[in-house]
Amino acid sequence: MAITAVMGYRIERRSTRSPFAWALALVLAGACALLVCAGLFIAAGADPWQAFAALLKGGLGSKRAIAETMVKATPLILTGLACTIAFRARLWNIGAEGQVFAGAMFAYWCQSALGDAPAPVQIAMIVIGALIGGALLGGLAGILKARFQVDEVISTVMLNYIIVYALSLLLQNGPWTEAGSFFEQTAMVPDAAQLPVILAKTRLHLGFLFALVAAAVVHVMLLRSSLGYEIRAAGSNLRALEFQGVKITRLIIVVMAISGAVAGLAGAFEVYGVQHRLKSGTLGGLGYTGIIIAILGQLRPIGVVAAALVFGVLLNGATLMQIKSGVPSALIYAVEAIILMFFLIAWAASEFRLRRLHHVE
Amino acid sequence: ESPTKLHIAAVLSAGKEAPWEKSLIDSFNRIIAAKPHGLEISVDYTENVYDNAEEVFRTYADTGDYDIVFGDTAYADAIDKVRGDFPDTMFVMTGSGNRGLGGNAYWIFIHNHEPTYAMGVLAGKMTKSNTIGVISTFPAEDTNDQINAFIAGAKEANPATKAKITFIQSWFDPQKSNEATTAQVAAGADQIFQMSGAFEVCQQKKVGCYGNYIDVSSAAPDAIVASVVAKWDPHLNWLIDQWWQVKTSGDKFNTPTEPVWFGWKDGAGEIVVNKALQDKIPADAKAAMDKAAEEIRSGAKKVPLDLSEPKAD
Amino acid sequence: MPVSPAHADTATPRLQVQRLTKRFGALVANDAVSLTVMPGELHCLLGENGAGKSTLSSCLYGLYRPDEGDIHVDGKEMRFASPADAIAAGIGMVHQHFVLVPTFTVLENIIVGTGSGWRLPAAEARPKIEAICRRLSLALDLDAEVGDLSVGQQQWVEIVKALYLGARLLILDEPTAVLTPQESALLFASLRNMLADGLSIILISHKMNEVMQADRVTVLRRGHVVGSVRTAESSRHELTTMMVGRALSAIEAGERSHDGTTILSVKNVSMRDERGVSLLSDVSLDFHAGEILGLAGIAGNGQRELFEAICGLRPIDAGEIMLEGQSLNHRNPHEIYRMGVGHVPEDRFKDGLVPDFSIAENLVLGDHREKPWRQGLVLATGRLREAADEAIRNFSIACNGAEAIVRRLSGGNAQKVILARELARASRVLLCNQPTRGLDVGVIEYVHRQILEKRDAGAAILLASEELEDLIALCDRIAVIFRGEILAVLPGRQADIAEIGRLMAGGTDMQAGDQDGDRNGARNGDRGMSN
Amino acid sequence: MWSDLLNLGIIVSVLAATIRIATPVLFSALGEVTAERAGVYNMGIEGTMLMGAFIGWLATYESGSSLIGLAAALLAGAVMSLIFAVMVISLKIDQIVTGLALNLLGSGLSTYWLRAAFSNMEKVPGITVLRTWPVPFLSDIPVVGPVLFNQGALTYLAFLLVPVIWLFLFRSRLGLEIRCIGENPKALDIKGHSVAARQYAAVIFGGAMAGLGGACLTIASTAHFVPDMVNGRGWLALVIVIAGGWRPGWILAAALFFSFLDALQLQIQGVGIAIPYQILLALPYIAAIVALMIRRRASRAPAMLGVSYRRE
Ligand SMILES: Nc1ncnc2c1ncn2[C@@H]1O[C@H](COP(=O)(O)OP(=O)(O)OP(=O)(O)O)[C@@H](O)[C@H]1O
Ligand SMILES: Nc1ncnc2c1ncn2[C@@H]1O[C@H](COP(=O)(O)OP(=O)(O)OP(=O)(O)O)[C@@H](O)[C@H]1O
Ligand SMILES: [Mg+2]
Ligand SMILES: [Mg+2]
Repeated sequence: MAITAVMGYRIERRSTRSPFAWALALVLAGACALLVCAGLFIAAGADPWQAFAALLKGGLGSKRAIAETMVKATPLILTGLACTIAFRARLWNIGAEGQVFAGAMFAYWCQSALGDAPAPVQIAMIVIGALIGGALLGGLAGILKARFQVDEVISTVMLNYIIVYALSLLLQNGPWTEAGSFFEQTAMVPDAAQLPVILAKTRLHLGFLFALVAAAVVHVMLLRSSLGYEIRAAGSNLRALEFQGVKITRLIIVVMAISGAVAGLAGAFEVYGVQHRLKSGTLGGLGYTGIIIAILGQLRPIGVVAAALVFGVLLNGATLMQIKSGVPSALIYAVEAIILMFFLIAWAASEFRLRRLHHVE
Repeated sequence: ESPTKLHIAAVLSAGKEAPWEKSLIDSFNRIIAAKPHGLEISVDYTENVYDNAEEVFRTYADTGDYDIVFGDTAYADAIDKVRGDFPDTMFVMTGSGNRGLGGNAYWIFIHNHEPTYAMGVLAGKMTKSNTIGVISTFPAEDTNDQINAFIAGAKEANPATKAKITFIQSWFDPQKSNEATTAQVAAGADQIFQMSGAFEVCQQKKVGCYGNYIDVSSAAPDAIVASVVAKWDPHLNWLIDQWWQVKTSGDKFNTPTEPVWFGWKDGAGEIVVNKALQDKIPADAKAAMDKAAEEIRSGAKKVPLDLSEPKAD
Repeated sequence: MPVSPAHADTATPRLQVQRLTKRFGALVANDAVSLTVMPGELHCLLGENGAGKSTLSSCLYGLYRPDEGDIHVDGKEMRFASPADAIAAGIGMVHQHFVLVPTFTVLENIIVGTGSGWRLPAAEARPKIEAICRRLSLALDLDAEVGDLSVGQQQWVEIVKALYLGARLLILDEPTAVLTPQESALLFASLRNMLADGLSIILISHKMNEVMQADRVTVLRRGHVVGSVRTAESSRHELTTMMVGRALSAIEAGERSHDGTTILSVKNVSMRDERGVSLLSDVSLDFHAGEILGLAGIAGNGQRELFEAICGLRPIDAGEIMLEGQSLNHRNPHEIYRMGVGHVPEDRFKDGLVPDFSIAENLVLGDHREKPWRQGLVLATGRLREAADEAIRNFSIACNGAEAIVRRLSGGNAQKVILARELARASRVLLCNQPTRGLDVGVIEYVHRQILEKRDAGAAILLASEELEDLIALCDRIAVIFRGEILAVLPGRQADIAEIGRLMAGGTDMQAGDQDGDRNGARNGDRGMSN
Repeated sequence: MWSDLLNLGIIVSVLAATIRIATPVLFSALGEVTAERAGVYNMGIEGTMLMGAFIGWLATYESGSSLIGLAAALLAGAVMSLIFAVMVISLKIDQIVTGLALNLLGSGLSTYWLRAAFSNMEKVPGITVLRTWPVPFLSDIPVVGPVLFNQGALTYLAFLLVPVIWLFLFRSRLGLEIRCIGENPKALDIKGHSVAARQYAAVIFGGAMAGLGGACLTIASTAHFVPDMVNGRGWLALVIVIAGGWRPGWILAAALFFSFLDALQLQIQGVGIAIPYQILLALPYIAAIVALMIRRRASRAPAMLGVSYRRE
């Protein structure tokens, strides 16, 4: 890139990113994102103050709103973690979207085979089923990459479409269709299989705690375990790892499977914690949002939890915003993209600095 | 004292531009103008509610400003979780994918199979290739009933009729819908019931097409033969009556668990023939349709409500 | 013998650099560097790694903008905003690493970025390029894909590329690092032709015999010019002392402690690539305890494959590799390293290190699942750090602590990290592939001492190097590899460089234009892609 | 039933549909291959197509002219990819992440804009769709005529673009430079040419083509814009570039192959053959994976694809 000098100053790349520059860039990016969003509100004929106020009130305004924000954050924490694991190894798993479905489907399959088991057994089965289901689909993309050199970005996107059709096949006049219904959904899951609510008078369910535990486990796994060491090494220099005799194909498959397993949990928790039945369509978007969460969280589990909670506020607040100010809730998706873009720009920009030239012509 | 105002929150599953929603909004507007029980009615809409339905219902109910929170699709799960906390609010769900909850959770069904049957009669008479087609999004009870009725009507009018059915498996893919139309035309269909809402191929190929939910004549003036229009008026009137009854008597809401639906004779539906093409429709075809319509409306003819997944010939 | 330009000191200098300063953040890579190059002069830049030679060339070529100082070309002051300006001023550069497109033909590589309009400037370019090749007595097939050429041929493409752009001052950044002695000699012969035509050349080299062929040498140390001397009035010893800042003692390999036991034996090993082309054919070598076996060969003749075969990184098609009676066939690299084999790979940053990891983490690469680095399910970070601190002390790695990120280390220090790791492993066998490539004499001396110490500790050592003088100085025996075959194993100390060079070229004298001089060159294409 | 498929009329219909369905993805894939040859992996094609579809439709509606609509779609695609280019070329942000952000932006912005612009209207207005342009004489040839020469102008343009892009990439000076950047950007940089400028040009051209591809879905196909109507075609364009080995001719073949599968499944349903259509619908995606398994990605990918170029 041509370096340009303006009025005796020049933009230069710095060798290390300074935390101050990063914080400054982040604040500026946040301000820019807010401005762009305000512009969009005004374009829709809404009062931006009112819209922002409704957004915040809807997301944080009451105990129930906060609990609901956590409910919304739960699957995003998990898909964010799933992407974090894969992205750390520089495996671009875009398939959390489909792995969410696979986890929900496999969990449903396992759980519905149980019959009238007591609640702890049912819930254990759901968790195991979700992990396996997600791992299978993630692992499949891993196998395609490791053994057939199929680009994981493309294969996971294709698998996202395929799994949704598979679910539709099972739900539409298929074995899982609710008896007597032609609607694409299963029957309600039994009470014993529903994840217990952990805060009275809200929908906040056990899955949220599981998600936090998952974040802690992933944190330790990435930073302290041998597998995490290999994941990080693979993300930096796969070849050096290969030179040490680490089986790269196996590593790729394992990482993709683990990533898929965590995403699978998100799907099962949505079904058993929130929706209470499996239907097509209501799980969409969780995986794609997880990618953003992972990036905003800087591929760190703690960051992922924080980013997911922020997005929980946005998603949850959007409902009240739409009702109160008439701003279409579709805006939230644009807002998510805008936040992500400004965040990325801030991250890149904090690598640069303005330097006064010693030698001014 | 009796209420003078009625605030309704309408929760829409798609955008206001979708034909389904448009038919609902049209009905609401007529009801507002008609002022049943002298009520000053206002409706606030919110669009694109699907997976966050529970919060939307709760948020509306929570404001305390709304007497009826009206949902236009399968919101039973959401309503079930909310209704207990707001026993004085009437909740409404519509169509398939729901289950009877009773109490304050009202369930209405739009079954438009009766006018669709009569429209099928028209198509059966109009077809020269003895092949009709149906293009839809996904199979579900509230589309199956119409597809089955359309085919049954056509077969009654012309027993030699064969039917083609394509589901494009997407709520939003006009190109695919158009290509499906082309494919059916190639397979010989010359009268097509276009339920997924893309009429460009109909217009270009001058194939007889039939619309759903709203009058689509303007979308393909040279090709649309007729449209069945969904009319929510009897349903809305019934709901308002129920609400009025509860509010004036001090009773609790107590609706049956079966869905409530109204037939053609109650005004829940209509066939609109495309005026631009009116003269081109053979008189006997028009007469056969009118006759079927008359018999259905008078009760002389019963159109079975067939919710099973339709099969092509 | 240095060639003295007849008109030196009288004409306007081709290039005059005055007090050029270039900073990277706090680091001053070039500190008020002044330099004068006359027309027809061969001017050598000499300096340790990181002394600022490449940075200076980049400034002269418009890739970097100097912070201070002036550049005059043919008496006119220049400000280079981009290489385009430098090219227009008649400066050409052959970079330290190849800048070629392996999938393009020679012609495409030369013409890309030239000409105007929509059409490819191929037709006009061809006769011009052919004329340049004739002048250099070079037989280049313009329609061959560059990736299929030998490294030597690729180097010629780079030079022709620069001349095609009309260079009158040619900067050559370590052009012979990848050439055989014969190829280097041919290159120098051609350079003399060019000098006679009035071309000026700035040559960067670490090889003293080449440096001594220049008219004048400018020595850089840590960004400063230490001095600029005529080679005729100086000596090797004086120059290295100027460069390093102290006198270097010549390495004394000393008596080997070889007791004759064979530790590792490679028996009739053959290997083919996916397309069936032979990479190694019937290679047999014995490695003895306390002995250094040298491996001489032109890059890409199977050295890499031999190392990788021994380490289990590539499956062999025939033969057997035995370590103290145990077969290594079908063992994975990790098992082999655990048996006491250390491997210093050829490309340190690509193969040997995880650049984003700390020194501590890199030191356990491969052993990270083993005791004592693992404690239950997690890594024993405390122990890792202690071990790293020790390695940093023992190997005097210049860094800021065990947690320093390896990416930020210089090439020499990065190599020390690998050495620390591999020497610790190499209780029986140490395999070093080009351990000193691109390093300066100071570090090279250090690396050699480490290898000798290992030898004295009784390990069997395989050392591949392009520096034949080093091989002769260090090795007990020298094997010459050509096209995957061991042509001869010569006794080390008495070996004749010319003889080794002849064998490296397949036993015949290489011609500059010899197309198939190195059939394996294709696989070296990856070097051309480094940025 | 199956034999119905062999009827000549049906075959012609399937083939003609194949060509129509291929048009939007072909535009996008040809644009994308130009960007990828310059080393930039624009994964934001889906979102770019969506904005092209929406803006093209909106402009056609506002101006009443399809031509203005097409120009607007080109511009929309160019603007989207300009945002992308600034982020990945100048700021060197990861290309994959930026591409995904672009998809999200396209989806969110077009849906929001649609809702905001038409929320108070009785009915979302429709546009008049471009008609087909039968080529005189040629369209009368049996079979070949209706398949190849009875198509819309945009379809002819897309197919014409195949040799044009090939000529550009492989027979022009700038094309050589673009390919050089994809393989080794430094080789061009050291000749004093701006790598970034060429990458910008390639990416913006690619984006404009994606915008045009998106516009095919509205201006040339349907009167209304519906949210997320691109429905995976952008992703398919990326697959097609890989399956086509980054060469325009093979990209055309790959585009036709996938479109054929789609046309075929619609026709299979259309003639009334009863197979679960989910399987038919999943077929192109399954075929994509199989195609990629067969054509190993690494083989012909530009060496520096997806890697931001830094001079140091
Ligand atoms: N892009 C850069 N950013 C920061 N520092 C740099 C950069 N390039 C070089 N340096 C620093 O400038 C100094 C000079 O480096 P340069 O590459 O010019 O050395 P050199 O003399 O060519 O070494 P070698 O013999 O290894 O080629 C080095 O210490 C290095 O740390
Ligand atoms: N892009 C860069 N940004 C920041 N620092 C850099 C960059 N490139 C190189 N450096 C610095 O350059 C120094 C040396 O780099 P280089 O690889 O040129 O080493 P070298 O000259 O080969 O050193 P050695 O003498 O150890 O072989 C390192 O300390 C590194 O920090
Ligand atoms: Mg160096
Ligand atoms: Mg250098």
